[in-house]
Amino acid sequence: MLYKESGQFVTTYRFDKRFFRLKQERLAFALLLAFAFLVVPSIGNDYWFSAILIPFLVLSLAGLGLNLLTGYAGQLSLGSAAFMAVGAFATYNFNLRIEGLPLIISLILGGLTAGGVGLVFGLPSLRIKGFYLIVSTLAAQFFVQWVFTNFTWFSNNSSSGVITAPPLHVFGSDFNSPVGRYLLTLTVVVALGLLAKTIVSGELGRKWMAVRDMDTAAAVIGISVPKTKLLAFAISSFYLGIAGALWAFTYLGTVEPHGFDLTRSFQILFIIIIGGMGSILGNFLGAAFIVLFPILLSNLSSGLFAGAIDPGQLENFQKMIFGALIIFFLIKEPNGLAKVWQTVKQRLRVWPLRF
Amino acid sequence: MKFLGKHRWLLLALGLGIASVTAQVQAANEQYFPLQSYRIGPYAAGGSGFFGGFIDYLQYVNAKEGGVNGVKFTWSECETEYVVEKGVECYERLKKGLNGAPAAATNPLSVGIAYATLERSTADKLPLITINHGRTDSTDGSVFPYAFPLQLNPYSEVSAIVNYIATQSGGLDKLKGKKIVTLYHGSPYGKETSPILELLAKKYGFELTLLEVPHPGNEQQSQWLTIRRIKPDWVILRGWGVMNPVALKTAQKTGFPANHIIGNIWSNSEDDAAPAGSAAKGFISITTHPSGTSFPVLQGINQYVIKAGKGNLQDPKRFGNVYYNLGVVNGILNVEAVRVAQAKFGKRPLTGEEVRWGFENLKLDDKRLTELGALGLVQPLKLSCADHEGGGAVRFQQWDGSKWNVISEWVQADRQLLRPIIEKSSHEYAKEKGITPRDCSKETVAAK
Amino acid sequence: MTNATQLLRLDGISLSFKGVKAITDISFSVKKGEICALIGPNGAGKSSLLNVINGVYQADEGQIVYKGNARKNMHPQWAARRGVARTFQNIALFKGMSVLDNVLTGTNLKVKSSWIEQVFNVGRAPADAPQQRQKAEQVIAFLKLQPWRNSIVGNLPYGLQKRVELARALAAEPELLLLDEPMAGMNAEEKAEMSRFIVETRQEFGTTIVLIEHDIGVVMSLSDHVVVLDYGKKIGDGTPDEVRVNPEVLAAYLGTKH
Amino acid sequence: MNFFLEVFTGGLLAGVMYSLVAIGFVLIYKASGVFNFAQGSMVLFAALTFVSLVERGIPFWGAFAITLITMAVLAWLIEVLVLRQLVNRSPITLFMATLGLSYIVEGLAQAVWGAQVHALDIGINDEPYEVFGILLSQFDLFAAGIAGGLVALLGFLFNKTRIGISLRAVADDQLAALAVGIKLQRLWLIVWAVAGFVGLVAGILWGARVGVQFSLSLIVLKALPVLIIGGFTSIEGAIVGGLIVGASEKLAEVFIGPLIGGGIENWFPYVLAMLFLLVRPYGLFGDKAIERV
Repeated sequence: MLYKESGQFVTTYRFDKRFFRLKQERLAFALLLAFAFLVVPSIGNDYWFSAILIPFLVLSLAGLGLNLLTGYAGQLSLGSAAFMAVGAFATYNFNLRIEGLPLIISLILGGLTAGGVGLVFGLPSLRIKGFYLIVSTLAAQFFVQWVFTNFTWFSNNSSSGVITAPPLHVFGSDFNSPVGRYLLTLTVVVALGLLAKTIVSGELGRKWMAVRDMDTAAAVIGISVPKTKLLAFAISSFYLGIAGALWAFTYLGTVEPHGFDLTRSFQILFIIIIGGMGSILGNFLGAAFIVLFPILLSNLSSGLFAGAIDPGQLENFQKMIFGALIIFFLIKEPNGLAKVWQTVKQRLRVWPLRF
Repeated sequence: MKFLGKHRWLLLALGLGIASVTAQVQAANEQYFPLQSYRIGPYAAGGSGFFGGFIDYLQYVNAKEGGVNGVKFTWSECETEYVVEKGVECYERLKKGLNGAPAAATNPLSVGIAYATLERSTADKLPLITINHGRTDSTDGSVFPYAFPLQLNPYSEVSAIVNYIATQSGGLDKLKGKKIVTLYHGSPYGKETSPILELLAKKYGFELTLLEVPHPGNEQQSQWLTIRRIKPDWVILRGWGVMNPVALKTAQKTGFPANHIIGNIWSNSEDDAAPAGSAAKGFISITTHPSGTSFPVLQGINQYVIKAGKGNLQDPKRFGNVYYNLGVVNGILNVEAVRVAQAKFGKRPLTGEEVRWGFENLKLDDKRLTELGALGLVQPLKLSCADHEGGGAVRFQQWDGSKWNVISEWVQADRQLLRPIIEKSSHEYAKEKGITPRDCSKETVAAK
Repeated sequence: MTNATQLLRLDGISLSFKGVKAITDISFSVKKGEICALIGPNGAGKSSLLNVINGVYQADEGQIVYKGNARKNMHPQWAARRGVARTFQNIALFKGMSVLDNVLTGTNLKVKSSWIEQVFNVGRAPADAPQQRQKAEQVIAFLKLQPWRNSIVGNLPYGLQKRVELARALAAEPELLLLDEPMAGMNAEEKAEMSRFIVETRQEFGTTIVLIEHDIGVVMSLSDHVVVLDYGKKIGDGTPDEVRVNPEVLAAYLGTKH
Repeated sequence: MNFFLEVFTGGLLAGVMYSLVAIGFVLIYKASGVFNFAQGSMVLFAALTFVSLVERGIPFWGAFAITLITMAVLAWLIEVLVLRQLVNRSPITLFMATLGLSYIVEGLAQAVWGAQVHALDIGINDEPYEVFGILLSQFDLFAAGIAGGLVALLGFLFNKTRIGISLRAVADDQLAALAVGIKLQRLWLIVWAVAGFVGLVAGILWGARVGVQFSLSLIVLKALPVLIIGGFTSIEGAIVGGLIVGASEKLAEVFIGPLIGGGIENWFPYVLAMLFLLVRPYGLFGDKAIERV
């Protein structure tokens, strides 16, 4: 009986509101954090930090941002990358143009700017419903990219339009090494992840889900649907903005507007479809999948069937497998990997008993 | 595994993946090239040609000479799909070498990937070769010790084009009053040369109009109607991918003659012209690597590699085309750099740092190019600590409806004019990043 | 003719969809604390009328007087803020949420703190949460929903969903409760239970109730006041006994042409 | 003024090309209620298959027929493997499924035919052609003619034949259509196959216009605002929407573009569509749905 629920009753409201209701879960989460903060830095290498862990964390955060909007508040968006771009370029400019502004403050300001832009492009959602809304988010996608390409002021008139990360110093510590960048990213992601968990399990989260499940009924019980939707856009874009800034600063170290194109928006949408809509954990599972799957596949082909598959063909197959997985999940498991994980836990609970 | 039920497949996949990262084999006397190649996606045509040519040249050197001084070349590919983060992953995965063979240099053939791996390359002491592209100011090797925009940077590119237009018009002084339109791809790459063009326009007195085509460039009606109204003498096409054939088709539609359109370095392949069909006939473009199979080195590759059935190209018809030959040129430059470095450091597999020395002391004159069988294919080149570009010359070619024909000798860019602009930019970069430029006068020179 | 005991009055309400009249010139009033039933054959316009009352539909003509305020058009949120709650014919629950969360959303108007206060648990938030929670638990206990507190409502059987929807409405502590066929699809036992909940609701909270119901037996035993609609027109209005003998009503129900 | 007219007519003709793609969406939307994002990849797939067959020496009509059969088989697979599994799911879910579908179709097209760029010559020499001093493109006129013919054909198919009547019944009310004995799955298959046919025609014309290559699938992004403006359910709407988008984006690029930096064609149609939506949330020709509660 690894996973036992009995004997742990919910007695008070405070208890109910905690992140994890079971002692095992709290313990597991604490162990996971300890592992990520203390053990990983000493056992990881450059490749793991730069090519796997950092992108995994940043994409999880981006997925989280979109999930708040789409998974919780039910507003489909194809413009996630645009808000990431706003976050990245805004952070860059705050950092560049305000002398002595601490990096973390630039980051938060960048996120807030993205949130503001998200709010503006969320305005049509007050009148447009369902997937007609993708027009507004696609407008954001193309417009934002155009602005950053066309107005070179945003990239400090660099001839190539590429922005590069400033040295990463936070509270006097140097975070420029791969480990440092990993720890910085991890801290931001964990903090924002816990914040998101609080939001969705509270009143605002309930309002989002109410609007998602049935907006007419939500209005009838007195929820302000416009305000709820706009908050979803703003907060989601804030998260995406921070993710964009991390993408540019701690992951790649450089970014051009094209790096936040429609493909990126799709990628983030896929994270939440595969990971699970309306789940915080799902974003991490989905991002892990999207980062690891191509690497596994290419390792598989070069390791097991060395040379049997042309690398180009492999990528085609990968694309097809991705597409097929999206459809598979939509058909068989609309709640994504998060649900799969729950099922596994459910079985752990009764294991080794048969049922 | 009972409790996993229907999700067993997940574990299985995971297990297979882990098992595939197999143990390393004992090192051989080999020099390794990590290849961040791209063979699918929107730019696949360029990637498969370039990396095909590069690989075939390495095979050729291995087969003909047994490598360089007995050190054979080895390589492995990692598909980037031209996507930056995939390129970074590939870089991080491959930079350590293969089975003990050290990596010599990376050649991503992608501006985005080059930018994203620039600082990593410097930190890892691994040369980053961006032949004909990359960051213009990385020409200044004192600030960018590990980046090499070999042969031609974007600034030289436009300067050479303007010089060519001048010779067609009868001299630089005849440029005055000419109308030139530059049609550029709506991306940082497309806009990069705009300030230089404006500078040249002011200097020589020609009328310049800059027109942007939004990515990807499927629709250019409005731009070409505007061109039709301006009636320029020349149109410089700074295109990318599908934008090129569409430009040529739309030019035909609006009655602008193709033989007054000059394509830049990313508008110069068969894949840029051929899809436009008859509309491309007469189209002129620059090249640093003329197409064709008559060069002795190409004949050699044909004999040792292609005929042996080891050619990398899926479609043998593409042998000798523009991208393939760029790959061959890139192969020649990389291998020669290794050769130069071996002369100094010994006949063994070299580290990235040692190969960099080779690049900085690379000197290809007509004599050496003749020995390599690459006279006319590769421009004479001399690199140094301060100058990581080296050449700055292009030849012009014209599309006859089915292939490119070279129509000029090497035309030089005005590199003296550009150097101060480049240094200004590189010094700004150095300041922003806190880099102290190297003192190039103190670098050791090749012992010849 | 406003009087103190009158909570709601409809004056000459008309509504049409794409030119087809759904409701024609309907007026009636509801007294504070009464249970008023809207009856009539299918398509008589009952649900539409309910939708007009709390602003889900906008009437073409007429006005609604609620608590002395006359309005041409209601707005759902305006109505909710002034104590109107309702259930729907086809159940409009938030299917992806648990019973508890559904009921908690019903209390949303009682929350004073902003979302930022809630997230950081500062300001007014620490006081709000237990209060909200207490109300929800009270309603859940009242409607005997404890066993399903944490179940996702989409997975519950129909009859229970109807009860959860009532719970969500009650959690708002409404003054006027609109129930659209609260007993549709229920067996006799469930109907009896639901009737009891409705009656107890009025007893306990003094809520005024307007409901739509097809089961005439239930209507007659439950309500103080019956309004009969047919083809979008009002054909009867009075106590159950009065309506029972109204010839026009009888004709409509027996299917006689009129 | 001449220049204005030139840009305007050029834009209208380009708009017809957008409409051509948009019609495929309308067909599928009417039958299955799906906004089929994969339509762009299907256009790519059709064009790539067609051009590859022609390059292998198969005559035009032979290649056309083979491609058409391939598209029908593809349509059948999509129907059986995807749509049938997703009956009664929300439009957003269906949309995301077609997004996944577009990845599969694109991957498949490139896995089978490679990633090279192909030229496609359908024998029209696109020399400029002037009428009253206004430039017209022969190719675009030809394409407009084909589009007109296609619309007439579809009009006949959907107004005069049994299939068309069934289709309208399905679009109105799926359950009722089932009740009167319409074989929904067969109908879906037919409509998807017809959409494949439209995709093939669009693919050939677009392929001849810009070359057959990967970015052909991106024209879906041009078709989307067309649909929003015209409404998802109307072929006439798709035509009018295409004309509006084509003409307005060209005029905007030429006359507004220079003032704000140019290259605005990518986002302009979306902003335009957004404004349309704010005024008419269901498009010019779309049906306004009443929300039943």
